[in-house]
Amino acid sequence: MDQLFVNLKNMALHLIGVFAPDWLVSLSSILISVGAMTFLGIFIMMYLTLMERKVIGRMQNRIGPNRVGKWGLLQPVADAIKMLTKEDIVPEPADRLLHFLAPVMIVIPALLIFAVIPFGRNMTALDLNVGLLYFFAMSSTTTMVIFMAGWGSRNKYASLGGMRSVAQMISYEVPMVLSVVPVLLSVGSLSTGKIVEAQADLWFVLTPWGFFACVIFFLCGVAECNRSPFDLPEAESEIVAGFHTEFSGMKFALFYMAEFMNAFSIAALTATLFLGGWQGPLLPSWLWFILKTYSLLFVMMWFRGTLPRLRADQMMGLAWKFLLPLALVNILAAGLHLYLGGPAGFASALIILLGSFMGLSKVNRSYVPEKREYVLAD
Amino acid sequence: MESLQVLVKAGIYILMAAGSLAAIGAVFFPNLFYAGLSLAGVLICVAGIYLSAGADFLAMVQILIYVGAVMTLIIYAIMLTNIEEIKVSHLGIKQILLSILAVSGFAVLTASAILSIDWRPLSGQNRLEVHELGAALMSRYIFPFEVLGILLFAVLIGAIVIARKDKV
Amino acid sequence: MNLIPTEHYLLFALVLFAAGVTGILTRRNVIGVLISIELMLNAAAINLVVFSHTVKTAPETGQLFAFFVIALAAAGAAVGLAIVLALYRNRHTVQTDEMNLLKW
Amino acid sequence: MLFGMGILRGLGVTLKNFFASYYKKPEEGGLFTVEYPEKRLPVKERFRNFPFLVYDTTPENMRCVACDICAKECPPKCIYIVRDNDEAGRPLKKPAIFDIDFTVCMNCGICEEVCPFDAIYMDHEFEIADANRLDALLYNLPDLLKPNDYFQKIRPNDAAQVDARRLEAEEKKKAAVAAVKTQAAAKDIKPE
Repeated sequence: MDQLFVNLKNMALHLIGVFAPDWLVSLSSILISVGAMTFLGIFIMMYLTLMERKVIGRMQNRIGPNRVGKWGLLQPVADAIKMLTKEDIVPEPADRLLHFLAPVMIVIPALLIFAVIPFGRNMTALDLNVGLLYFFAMSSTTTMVIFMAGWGSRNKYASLGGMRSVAQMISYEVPMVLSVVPVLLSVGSLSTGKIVEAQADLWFVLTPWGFFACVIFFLCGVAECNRSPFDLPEAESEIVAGFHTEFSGMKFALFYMAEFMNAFSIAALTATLFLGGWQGPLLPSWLWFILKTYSLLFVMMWFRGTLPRLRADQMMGLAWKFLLPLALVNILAAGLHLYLGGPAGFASALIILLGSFMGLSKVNRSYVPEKREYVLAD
Repeated sequence: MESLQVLVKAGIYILMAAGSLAAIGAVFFPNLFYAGLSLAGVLICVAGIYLSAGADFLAMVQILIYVGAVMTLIIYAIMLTNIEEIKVSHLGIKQILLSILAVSGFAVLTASAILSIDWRPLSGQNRLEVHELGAALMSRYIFPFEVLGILLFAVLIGAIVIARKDKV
Repeated sequence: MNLIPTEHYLLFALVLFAAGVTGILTRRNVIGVLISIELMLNAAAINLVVFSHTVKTAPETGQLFAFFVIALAAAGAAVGLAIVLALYRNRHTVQTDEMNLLKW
Repeated sequence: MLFGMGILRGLGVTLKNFFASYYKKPEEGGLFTVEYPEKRLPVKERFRNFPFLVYDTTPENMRCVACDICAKECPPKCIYIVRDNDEAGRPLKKPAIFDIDFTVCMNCGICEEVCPFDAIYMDHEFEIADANRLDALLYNLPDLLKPNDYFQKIRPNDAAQVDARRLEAEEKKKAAVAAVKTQAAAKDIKPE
């Protein structure tokens, strides 16, 4: 049961191998994985939109889509049809090439990241030994594409939104990369497969530095895909819809798909790095992966259902003045924990981290004017 | 398996061709934004070349640093400086031809030098593991690494001071 | 690792380098010049990586120095663009041939 | 307090709300949405939608006497009445044409208040959307006529009051007629 998909693929390969030359077999094995990834990407995106609307609905005491299909299960199909049939407007002053290229180039990295995510025991499509760095490289290319979208549509709101979201993504990339360093310290390799194997007996989230690193990574991941409390760049009330203002129909669907795929890969990677990927006692490995990833996605939607949007300066302040120093101290604590080992290391790491957390929160106390006394006119 | 290698070789040559085309684009596009984007194309092709040459850590670092950060810097600069002037971004046709002539002379010279030497790659080279790179970085090349750190720190402060608006 | 004979890598690097040089010579816009500089630095980095196979040194030298080249290029680009912004603020132009005033 | 406590409390509230919506009853914070076409909220009695004409037993003896007061009083002027007259040309106490244009009517209920003959009342029927705008929503006499017991069904209290008042007026009139008859009887006894 655990190796269900792997055996399926091998069976398919044997089938093909019967009447095809060997190079075609290896090519088809690549194509099968790529096909599975792309189908997974599209399938995930469709049903994440439904899940998000249902969860946020239930949090606000309403039901969420249940008209189309049994429990609204066909709602994504309806959305897809609506989006595909909507007229695709290209604004007159817009730059044809950029306006067309931006949605295409935003989906490419979103899909490429799936190659590195370990969906189950030896179910990683491409187990690079620089897996994690590959993830950061791919997620950093989206900044340029967002510029293209914002600049290509020659619209003040779009370019403003583009600049804002790029500034946000860059300032959240730094703490994100630094928060992963403790995991590399303890595992010693960048490949996601090895990281998951190293968490067989102890998930990293249970260690003090692991918990803090997980929180920092997850927060930065949420900010990286412009979601929930950090969605200032595409906030309807602020600048219309940020960099994808001028996109409609199929192009907007691509942006929408890329956003959800990024959200999925962030949740998947947080699960891989800190919650032990597909490690789990009874259930088959890939089921464990799905459970963990979807619980983290639930947390993302939970944020969206609760937290108000951050102001631009609060958002930047949080990244540079809170998350970055905390990530640096976290590396120190992780080093200490691994060097000392055992309860002494655990305790010292915990003390350092809690101390720095309290200190940083004291420093970052936003300016609250003291109580004002009103002198009433007599 | 060798037929798959043919595929990979073809892929590398395609990458090289795309890279050189994008490089020519980066240089000769009047619209600076297109030039920036074709530079990004070059960077991604060069990352592909690194992969084929066995330096996958370098390929990822290249994409991360170049396409992630340097491209954003360049595009910020393009958007913040005067946009109308983009149209006039090339010298007269005569200077362009002259410079192409000069550069192609240099290129022919170097190409003949490259082709004349017999590059025999050392045998027994296996793909470098990332931790070997890290170990070497920390042991043999610790000095350039520290100097680089200090330099980047200086650049960080310098760039902010220069670009700051209000001369306080 | 040697799927491709080394000459082809070097020729590709040469093409990039030549494009970079022509870019510097013909571009009037300072940012265009910076883009060409990036091209040339990339060409150099490719050579470093390729030579690490052919020259008898510690195997990781080529890659590490290419890594240093990338870092330095990023630093160079950062300072260069800061200067371009400052220049634009004072002179309202980024055309190379309008910056002939030596005294600021 | 600790840096993130406020956020955690807020998250706790939404999570409690999320699970409450599954098992709690509507009154104590559960899900209270009424899924409209299948389940409906009962319409309150005083809810008023477009007017209708009341008739007692058969559509012939409807209460409306075509006095035209409601047409005059109607603010958007959406009622059109033409009095009926018998074959000899004398006017009858019955409307020949009684049209209400529902696209114009604003459900204000003034016609119900000013009608002296309790003939026109506001209905509870609101699902009358139609494809074409112009004549589909122009209701004429046969569409507007509804029996009195339908009126009692949708507005029991008001209908009861109206019926009581009508009954009492009936008695008073009958008594008056009886009184007149007795006086007439008394008078014609004297003159003979």
